[in-house]
Amino acid sequence: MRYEVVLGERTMIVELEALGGLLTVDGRAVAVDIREIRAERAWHVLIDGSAHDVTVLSPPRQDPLRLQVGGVEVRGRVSDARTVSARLTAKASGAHTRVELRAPMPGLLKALHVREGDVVDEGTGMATLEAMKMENELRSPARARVVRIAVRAGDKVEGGALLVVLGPIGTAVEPEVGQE
Amino acid sequence: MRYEVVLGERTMIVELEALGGLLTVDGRAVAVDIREIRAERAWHVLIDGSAHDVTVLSPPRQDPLRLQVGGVEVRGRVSDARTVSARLTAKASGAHTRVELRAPMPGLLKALHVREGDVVDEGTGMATLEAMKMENELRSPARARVVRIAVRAGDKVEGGALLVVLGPIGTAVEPEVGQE
Amino acid sequence: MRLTKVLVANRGEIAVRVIRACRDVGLRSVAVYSEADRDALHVRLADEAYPIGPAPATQSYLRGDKLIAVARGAGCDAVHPGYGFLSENAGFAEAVAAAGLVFVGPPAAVQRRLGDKIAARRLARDAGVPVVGGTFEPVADLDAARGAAEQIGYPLILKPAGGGGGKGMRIVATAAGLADAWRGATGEAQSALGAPAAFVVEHFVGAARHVEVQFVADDHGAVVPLGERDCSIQRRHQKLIEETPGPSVDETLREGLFDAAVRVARAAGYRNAGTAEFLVAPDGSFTFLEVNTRLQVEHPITELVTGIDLVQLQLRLAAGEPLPFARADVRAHGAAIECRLTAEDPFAGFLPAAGTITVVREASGPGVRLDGALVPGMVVASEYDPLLAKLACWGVDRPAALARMRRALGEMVISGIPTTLPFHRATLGEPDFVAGRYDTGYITAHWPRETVLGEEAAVAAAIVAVLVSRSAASGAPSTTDPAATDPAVPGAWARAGRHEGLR
Amino acid sequence: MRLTKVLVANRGEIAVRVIRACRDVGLRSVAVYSEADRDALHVRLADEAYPIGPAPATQSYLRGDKLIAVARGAGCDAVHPGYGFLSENAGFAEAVAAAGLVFVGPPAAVQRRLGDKIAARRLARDAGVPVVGGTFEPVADLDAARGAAEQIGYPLILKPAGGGGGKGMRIVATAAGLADAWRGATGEAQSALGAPAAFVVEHFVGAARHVEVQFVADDHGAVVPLGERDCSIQRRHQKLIEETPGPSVDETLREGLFDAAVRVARAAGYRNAGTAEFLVAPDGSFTFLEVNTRLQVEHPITELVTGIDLVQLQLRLAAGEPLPFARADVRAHGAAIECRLTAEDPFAGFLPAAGTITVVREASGPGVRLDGALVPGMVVASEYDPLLAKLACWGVDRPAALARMRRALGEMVISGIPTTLPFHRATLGEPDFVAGRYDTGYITAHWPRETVLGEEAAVAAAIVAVLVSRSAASGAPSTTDPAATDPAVPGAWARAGRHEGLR
Repeated sequence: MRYEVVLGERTMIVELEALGGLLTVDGRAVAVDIREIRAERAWHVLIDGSAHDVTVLSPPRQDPLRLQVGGVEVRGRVSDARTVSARLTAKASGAHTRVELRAPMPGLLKALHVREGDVVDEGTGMATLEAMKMENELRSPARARVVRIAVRAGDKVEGGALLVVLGPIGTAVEPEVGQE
Repeated sequence: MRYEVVLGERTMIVELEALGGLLTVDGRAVAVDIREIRAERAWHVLIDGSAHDVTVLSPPRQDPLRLQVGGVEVRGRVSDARTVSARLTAKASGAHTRVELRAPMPGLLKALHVREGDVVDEGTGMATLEAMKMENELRSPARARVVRIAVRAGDKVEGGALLVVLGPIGTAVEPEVGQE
Repeated sequence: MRLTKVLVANRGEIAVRVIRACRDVGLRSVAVYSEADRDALHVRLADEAYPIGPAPATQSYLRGDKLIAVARGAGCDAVHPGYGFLSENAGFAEAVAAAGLVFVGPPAAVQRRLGDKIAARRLARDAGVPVVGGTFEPVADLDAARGAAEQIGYPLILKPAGGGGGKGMRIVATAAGLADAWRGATGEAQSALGAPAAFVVEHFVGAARHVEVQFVADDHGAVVPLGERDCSIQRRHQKLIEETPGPSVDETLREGLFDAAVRVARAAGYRNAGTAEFLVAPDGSFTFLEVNTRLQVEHPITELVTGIDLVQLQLRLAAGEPLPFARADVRAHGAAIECRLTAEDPFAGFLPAAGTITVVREASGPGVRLDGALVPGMVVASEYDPLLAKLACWGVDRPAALARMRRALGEMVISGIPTTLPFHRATLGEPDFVAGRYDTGYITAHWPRETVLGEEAAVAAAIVAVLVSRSAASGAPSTTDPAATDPAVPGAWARAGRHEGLR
Repeated sequence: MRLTKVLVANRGEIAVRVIRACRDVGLRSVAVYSEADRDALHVRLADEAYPIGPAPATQSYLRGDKLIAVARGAGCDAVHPGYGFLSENAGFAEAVAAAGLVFVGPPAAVQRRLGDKIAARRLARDAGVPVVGGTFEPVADLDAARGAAEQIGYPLILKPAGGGGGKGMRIVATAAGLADAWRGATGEAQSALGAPAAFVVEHFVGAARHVEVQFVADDHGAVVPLGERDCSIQRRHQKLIEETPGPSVDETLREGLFDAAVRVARAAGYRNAGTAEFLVAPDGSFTFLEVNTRLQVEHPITELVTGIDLVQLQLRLAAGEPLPFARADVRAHGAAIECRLTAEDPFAGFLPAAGTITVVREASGPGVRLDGALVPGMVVASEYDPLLAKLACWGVDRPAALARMRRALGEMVISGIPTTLPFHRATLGEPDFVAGRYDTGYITAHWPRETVLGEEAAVAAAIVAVLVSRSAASGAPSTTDPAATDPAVPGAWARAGRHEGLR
């Protein structure tokens, strides 16, 4: 699983491999020993012996996270594949406008579950993208019409590649070669 | 509900009335304002303005309780009608021997649910004793035979009065006028 | 007279502080609480506690009648007002005395002499203490202000004679701004005080340090200065950091300030503990500002360097005891600094933050003193002052005290609501502050500062952020394998991400 | 030389104490941890942390080789041993030095000179310091013991020359008991030390006070005594309460003790911090016992009265710096007392108690210092010393320090396991202790004491006991109505049992 972490001014990519247990930060493998201290909502992180006491200051479910690390306070936001895609489509809520669903990361498009012209409900799974050895279901953010499908099952896609375009229920299907 | 509280060397009787909300300690009505401080497993008790911070030091379910009150540590044990009766019958576990169930407090025997000669399972309700305006179900501590019933429904009984005698399954019913 | 039981007419950390002093000298303490404060620490630590009304202070902690009724009902013989609320209300001091109770603080007459800025300025001037150039008569209209301004010169500051907390104050840079400033100041003062206010017009001293002198006075005529405190780290007249000795105060200046404080106190017929505030210009000259006729929030740093417990002393003085020391007996050892931990968000213009405190980890160890009322689970109510706790550190010298404060700030955790902790941590590492180069303009010039996170600390924070957001998303508590510690010699112990929680 | 990074070769509260001192002087700190201590506070507060093996100390904290490997691997230049574990192990000090690291404590040669009781007695005698009447040669068999006893007189005490912790010691009242005692002592010593032990035979001093002198010595020949501590409140040679100044120590005795400590330290060529222990008889005469060649658990009380940070000073002295003060510069202000909070059950013969600490409420406020490693949820392992925290209080005089300690003990909460808190609370209120009338027999004579609960406190406790047992029986969390506070004026606020939780 791949996460985008915004810490203060800085953005970092944290990848957790599902089975092998490999952890990388910005592409660098990190040897880490982590303990949760539940009574304090704190985590103690040892990185090659270097010790970091990280306390979560913000109440559960508050965004952004406020973290205290070695006496420094920093605000953080985490997006995973799903939330990145959700964020991209957030504006589509109610699908009054045209919304482009893009690949949140490079990967293999394992399956397409919809066809152009279909009307999908909020939460309908539209495509399965395999990335970082995880299958990520891309779901519709709202009731809408699939006005364009830009990929085929089996395609390898780059991060950011256009996958599906949604529009209001009454919209016509878009031509194959459009403004994209 | 009536409780016997042993605090250090001292025994106190605390009664909580079910509906009226009256609290008495050793027969004296106490005007009390209590707040639980959950994060510390502490209770703050105001009695006519006099303030007492009571912290439960012992882990949950440990007997005796260890309480810290105003900087003094004291050990406490609480018995209610049921646990007093359970304690009296604890030796009966498995009912290999004759066990006498006695009234844990004075009250009205509202109902009898068993007859002499019945075989009861562990937990079978045998009688309902009303005391301190609470109905207390007296249950069998083990699978056993009811070998004697010493009271009738509607009787007023004194604390300690014999109610029911249990014996091993194979025991005969005891004669009405026995060694009791 | 001998005291036996004290009503603590306050809440929060200062109520806790007073209760502790009562316990230390063998007095019983009686707390009061509003509906918002039934679970508060001051209620839990007192010997007795009584409710005084709904959460708004006007219906509880500011209700002198209720406080006095509780004091009498509970058999108290003294009332300690703490600071804030009714501590500088001469009417309350008078009512307490009229009820046959001892007021722990200066009597009403002294409070009146020093509570009005014009009266205090005159008193100081007549006592031979330098006062900022300005008016000694109430200024009631724009024409009078204009006349005064011509004599004083710009920049100047307009202050309501009877106000406090910065309300109705205006700094005026040039004559062109006077009329507008006058309208703004008088309007604000009227709405704050409920009546047209008389004003003081004073020369405005920029780039100055705020230095104050703690003094104590007994009923027998003795007045002793206990030390100065530099309180220049302020925003909108609210102090955030204080230290003693003042980094810019040399022996000559100190003696000058001490003498001035004693002269003002004597002229006012002062009793009990008080603080004379001064502005110190870059050239070392100083002018009198005002006297706070109560305990100050920053009193612990004076206690740390002198070994004198000011609240115990207040109680003894209120009982009529003479001062147990003379000026020459008081010696300051080392240096001390205090950081005010308040429920304010330093990243959002110090906006007060209400909410529930979820976790508290208190700093402790050598040289660290925490005066607080922090309890995990406590609700910080928006009705009251946001001060949560005062963290004070002592060291043999200023660098030692600052080092301990940095350590203590690093250990301290308050979760659930924003606090000023990040501001303090940043400031204690900021070169100008560390060098002692600061004045009342410090915060404006130096805050906000960028947060600097080391590379590995950033990696650790990023990983934790991911774990937290995963557990929040799944709704399940986060898990790491508690058995996953590899006991081995250095070099081999760290295996990458073999933790259950990372899968 | 200049130090930069220190290996803290210990755990728990003393490791935390050393880490704090490192932070205060700008040194990086490196913690080590056994498998039982991955979550411990000393690991969380250090800059770096490395595992050193399984929980048993013999496989972790006593493994000098691993500790030195970590120190070298992490780039440390010094090792602080704390107390206990390897702190008085001359072989470890030697190995540390051989590895090119600075040992923060006296060098191996000094430890050897003072570690053997016979060598130390000779050294003290030759330095002109009074020593308890007894042998100066190893006593190897019963005949020799009998001969020594005739010269010394009864009662006497047999002590293994190389032992510690009370193992193999026997008090002998009359000649009739000598043979039995000799067999018991030698047997016990053999099994504890693994080899036949040489013995010291000493006159036994009953009804004495245990008074010790803290001293510091630099590499340049200066030795300075910093003050005495009375540590007579002991059980089985384990101290529980210490205070300074000693309540029975007058200026003459103090100077005598100081001079004796300095003479012994000089004779041993002492470096760094050490403590000379003495027995003081009721007539004020004293005899030398031994020197502890390390920091003492009770060092905070000396820090509180002198303002000197002993661990910071240890680090500076280890780096070769000269003492920054002379004997005449050191002045004690006020009085200080320490209570050791240990995981032992005072109601069960001080039996060590392992378990999980569920709740911690730390005492704080004026005059209170807590040195601990307490974290809610922490597991107290049976493998290690039961010391959890040291609570130390300062006051202008002994009564003031005791009053603050009573207050602090009252505020302190440690839930989940038995601790010595009830013992301390009882002792701080016991008339003989309060009067300063105590010797090493105090605990035997005064403990256990009956717990006295006021009438209303008992009522409050009984009600809470019922509520707790109800909620335990129902399995549901206990509830009281959080809205059930009645805001009213005194006299009317208390309505009987209208709380949801009481139904």
